[in-house]
Amino acid sequence: MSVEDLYSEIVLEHYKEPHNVGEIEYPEIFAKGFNESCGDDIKIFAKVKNNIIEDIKFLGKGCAISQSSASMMTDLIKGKTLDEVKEFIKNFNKKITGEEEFPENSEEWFELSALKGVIKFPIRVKCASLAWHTLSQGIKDFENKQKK
Amino acid sequence: MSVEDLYSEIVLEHYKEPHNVGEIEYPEIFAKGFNESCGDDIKIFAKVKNNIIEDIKFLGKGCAISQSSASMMTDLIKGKTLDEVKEFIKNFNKKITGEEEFPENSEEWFELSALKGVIKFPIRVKCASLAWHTLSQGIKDFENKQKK
Amino acid sequence: MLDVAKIKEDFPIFQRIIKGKNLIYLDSAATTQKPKQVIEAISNYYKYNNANVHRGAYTLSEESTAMYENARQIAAEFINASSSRSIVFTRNATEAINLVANAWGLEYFKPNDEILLTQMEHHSNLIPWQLIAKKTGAKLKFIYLDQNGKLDLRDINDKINKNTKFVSLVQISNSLGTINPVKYIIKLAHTYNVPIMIDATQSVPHTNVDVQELDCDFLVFSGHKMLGPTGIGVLYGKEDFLDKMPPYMGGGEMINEVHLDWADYRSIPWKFEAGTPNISGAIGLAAAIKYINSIGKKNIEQHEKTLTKFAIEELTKIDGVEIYGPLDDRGPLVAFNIKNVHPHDVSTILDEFGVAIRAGHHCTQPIMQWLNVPATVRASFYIYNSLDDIDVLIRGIKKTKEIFASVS
Amino acid sequence: MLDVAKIKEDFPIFQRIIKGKNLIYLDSAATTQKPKQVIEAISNYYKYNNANVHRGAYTLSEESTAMYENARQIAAEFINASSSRSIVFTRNATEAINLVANAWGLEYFKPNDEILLTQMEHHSNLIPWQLIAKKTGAKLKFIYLDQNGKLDLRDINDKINKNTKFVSLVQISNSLGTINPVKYIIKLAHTYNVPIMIDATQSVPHTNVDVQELDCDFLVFSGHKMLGPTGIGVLYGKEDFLDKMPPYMGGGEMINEVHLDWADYRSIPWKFEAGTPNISGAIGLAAAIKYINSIGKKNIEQHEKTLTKFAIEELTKIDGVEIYGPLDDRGPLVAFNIKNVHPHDVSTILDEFGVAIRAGHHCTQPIMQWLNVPATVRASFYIYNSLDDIDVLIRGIKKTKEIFASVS
Ligand SMILES: Cc1ncc(COP(=O)(O)O)c(C=O)c1O
Ligand SMILES: Cc1ncc(COP(=O)(O)O)c(C=O)c1O
Repeated sequence: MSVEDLYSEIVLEHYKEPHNVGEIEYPEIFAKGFNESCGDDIKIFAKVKNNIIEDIKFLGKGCAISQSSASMMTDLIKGKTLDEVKEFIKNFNKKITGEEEFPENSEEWFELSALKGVIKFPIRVKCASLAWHTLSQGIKDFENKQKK
Repeated sequence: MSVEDLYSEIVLEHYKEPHNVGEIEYPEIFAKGFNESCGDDIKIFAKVKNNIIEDIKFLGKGCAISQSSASMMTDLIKGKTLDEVKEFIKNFNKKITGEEEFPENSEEWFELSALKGVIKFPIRVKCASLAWHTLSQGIKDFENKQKK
Repeated sequence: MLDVAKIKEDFPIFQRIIKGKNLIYLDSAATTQKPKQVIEAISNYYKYNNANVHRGAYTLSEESTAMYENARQIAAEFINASSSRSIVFTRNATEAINLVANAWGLEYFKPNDEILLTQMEHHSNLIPWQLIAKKTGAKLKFIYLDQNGKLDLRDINDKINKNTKFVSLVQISNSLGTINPVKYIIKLAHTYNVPIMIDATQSVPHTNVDVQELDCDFLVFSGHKMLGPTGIGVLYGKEDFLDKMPPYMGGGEMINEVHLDWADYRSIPWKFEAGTPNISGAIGLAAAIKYINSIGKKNIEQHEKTLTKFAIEELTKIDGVEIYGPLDDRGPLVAFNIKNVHPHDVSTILDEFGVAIRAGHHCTQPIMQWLNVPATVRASFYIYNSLDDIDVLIRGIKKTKEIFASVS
Repeated sequence: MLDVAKIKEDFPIFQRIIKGKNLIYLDSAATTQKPKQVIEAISNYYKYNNANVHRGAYTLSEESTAMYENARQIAAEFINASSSRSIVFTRNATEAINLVANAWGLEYFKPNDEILLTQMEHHSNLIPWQLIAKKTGAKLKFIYLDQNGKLDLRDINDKINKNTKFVSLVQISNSLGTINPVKYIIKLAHTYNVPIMIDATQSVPHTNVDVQELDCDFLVFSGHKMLGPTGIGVLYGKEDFLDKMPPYMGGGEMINEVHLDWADYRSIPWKFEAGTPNISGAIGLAAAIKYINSIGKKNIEQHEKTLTKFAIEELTKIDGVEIYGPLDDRGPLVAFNIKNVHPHDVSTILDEFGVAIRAGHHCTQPIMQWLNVPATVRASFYIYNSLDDIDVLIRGIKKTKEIFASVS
């Protein structure tokens, strides 16, 4: 695994033109994330209806890994239920930390597998997970509010 | 030079029954000394007339070295002029730090030579010099006051 | 007892010859000696992994950060803290106490609030409170000692009340050896809703300390008194207590976002670690903890009990030796005086026997005032001491008495 | 130029292989590597002389006290302080600044007094003043930068006035490399009778600093950035300034006489050193100073000038590389960015070349805001760097551009 694999074509494409960048007014879900170890930050906005994420956008500045990861994540979870998203985040965390293998031949994971290279660069795992952790926090806050 | 030489008979005699212990009311010279490295302290009182130390006393608590040194010092300087005392202090400092030899066959230095052992115990030099440094400071203060 | 000969092999300093004699080190309460495992952990860090921690994206920096944060985890486990977020690295126990006195005290003390200490505190758990009392108008109260050198438990009940806003006390006195009933006092403080800090500087190296079982709000200790290097200490604080405190020092490493006119601080514990930390110090401390764990706290305690008991027995046999502090149930140290001999002179004579022993007030002048002595001699023990060491100590004391025979 | 190959032999870490490559260390502004002379000074202290300092009357304690105080003397001579009484050992430069901000500031600042800093201060010379300003009601003022990253000298004259009660500024910026005209500013401050502190953390390791010639009132630096260990820093203060300050922390070692309700403090510098100091840290720092002296400050400065000039020349040749800070007359570091590539990614790719380089805000976020970038890559040099190191850096940068070619 070399540094070229870390910066695969897919990663760089998402970094160059990240998808779903922007703000959503009156979002049901809003969360801010911050990577203490490098200073990257991110804001995530999502519209939720009937427990389904109807739309999601993010604003952030940071490295190729964190930006492409956020771009791919927002692509993939649109239209999923909150429970599905929580499960998905859990799965992603297992893959990115090397605890589980990235699935082969899965359409859903095809693009995300481009982040596989990160496993060999442990200090960059935090970059890849930033958006995911932040979304996870946002969902938690949303669900807590619902309960009240 | 062994530790027995450090605690010679003369030193121990002075430690057991130090001379010139006490206070003098309305002393011309008064100074407090403190050994930061072991906590010993001393107060010196002296009567001065026509530039001669007519009487001197001290109060202090401390180790055998510091107490016997104070006892001998007060014995020896009584009756000396301030200039003589200053010279004497300077000489003592040179001997006790090993810079100069203790004079042999000198009546004045006979008892003081009992402190010779200290040279081999550098950390104890401060104990032996405490009274001398304190007196030196007291004389300085006295002379400064005279000038005004 | 521990296999002292084998343990000594780990400590290079015991190859030192002092005044022609083997070194006998009886000043572990001041600072302990260091095993080669600790010395090498420090050297190896500088030889192979040295880089500044946090915020570096290169290999060395990643390694040093992992080692530094791993040391925090090891320190947390050592006192059974529930999370490493509770562990702040400081220079020493003294700084840890100053940190709490300032960050907590300046924020929460008001005039006439009472800070409750004891008469047996080390200067490090007294002066910071004197300073903060002066700054805030709070008042110091003290739990006094009974004639055995133990805390007067009735006095505690008199002194703690609704004005009490903080309690801080030592677990094992470095001067008397007294073991305080901290668990009881912690419970009492909490019935009054008062935060309480334990100065565990003399207990953590020698006996099992479990912050969750104690339920103390803060606890401090020093690396150099437990086989670790100088320059590293630990402040343990319950997370919600640390969260409630503003930063103590400002600087690099402890911030998230900085503007010329405001800053946003990092989360605990980093909020309290301004500037480049003592990285090698933390790594050395972790190595020391591993070494202590490999010997086992139970074994250490048992070993030291035997030494202390023997020392007291032997000292008691010598005419003119006065022992201070409780005779039973005490920490691994014995303070004493020889009649008519100044402690400083005792120490000089013992040095001739290769015995390194402390003479002085041991940074507890109020105890000296209470004992009405200018100073004491203190023998303190650790894992590398044997009964033979105490034999030599006793011989030295007898010799001292001989030299000073004409004086008594 | 220095004989780098020979110097490298003294630094065990250069035997490290990183990702199959020889280590090229370009992060000395964060912390320097350590020569074996320093590592051994620390080990040897623990192996042969370890004991707590001050107040011990036995051989080891006498030795360690002498070594510790001798380190103070060596540090004093290194910056040409007139007396070692002017040298306070702290954990790092950050603590030294906090000490002055607190001990001086709490004593002397009143509401609306002005503290004058610059826009290019390290967080360590900014946050402590933000904190003290909040506590005292004093206000912070900043000297701004001109478009070249130098201090705007007209702005100084506007900002210093009769309300100014303290000036503190960096001598060499760790982020831009700017060398500030501190001597001029010190003189100016003194015409207004204002005390002034110099953050010499990035200058003392590289260039001759003479506190008597500068006539600054305070000056700080860190051991770990000049071949020394972590956990030790230096505060220099003119004796009468230190005398006028109350203690910062309280505890053992810094007192003369202690009662439960009052205490009498030791004289400077010990008044400011509470608790057991970082003894091995001071001894390691002394060894580092000796090593630097053996190479010679003049030679170091010359060597680094050549490296810096070469690095700037080579970086300038690469399309899309932007260099920050003044191009001439700068400290031994170069901060830059590659267009469209985040510094963090640059650092990861360079690590594959064995190059340890920092990406981030370098604890100077206000400078990042001024440059309008989130972060920069910074190459910083010291005596063990050669022109070859810069060649590898340049190759790594070119490779980075290749990998990110599709992005630009
Ligand atoms: C200019 C400057 N000042 C202060 C500091 C703080 O040094 P330390 O982290 O050793 O306290 C640094 C180091 O990062 C620096 O470069
Ligand atoms: C009970 C107690 N508390 C605090 C301290 C202070 O420790 P340090 O000097 O390492 O800060 C000591 C050590 O002398 C001690 O024995």
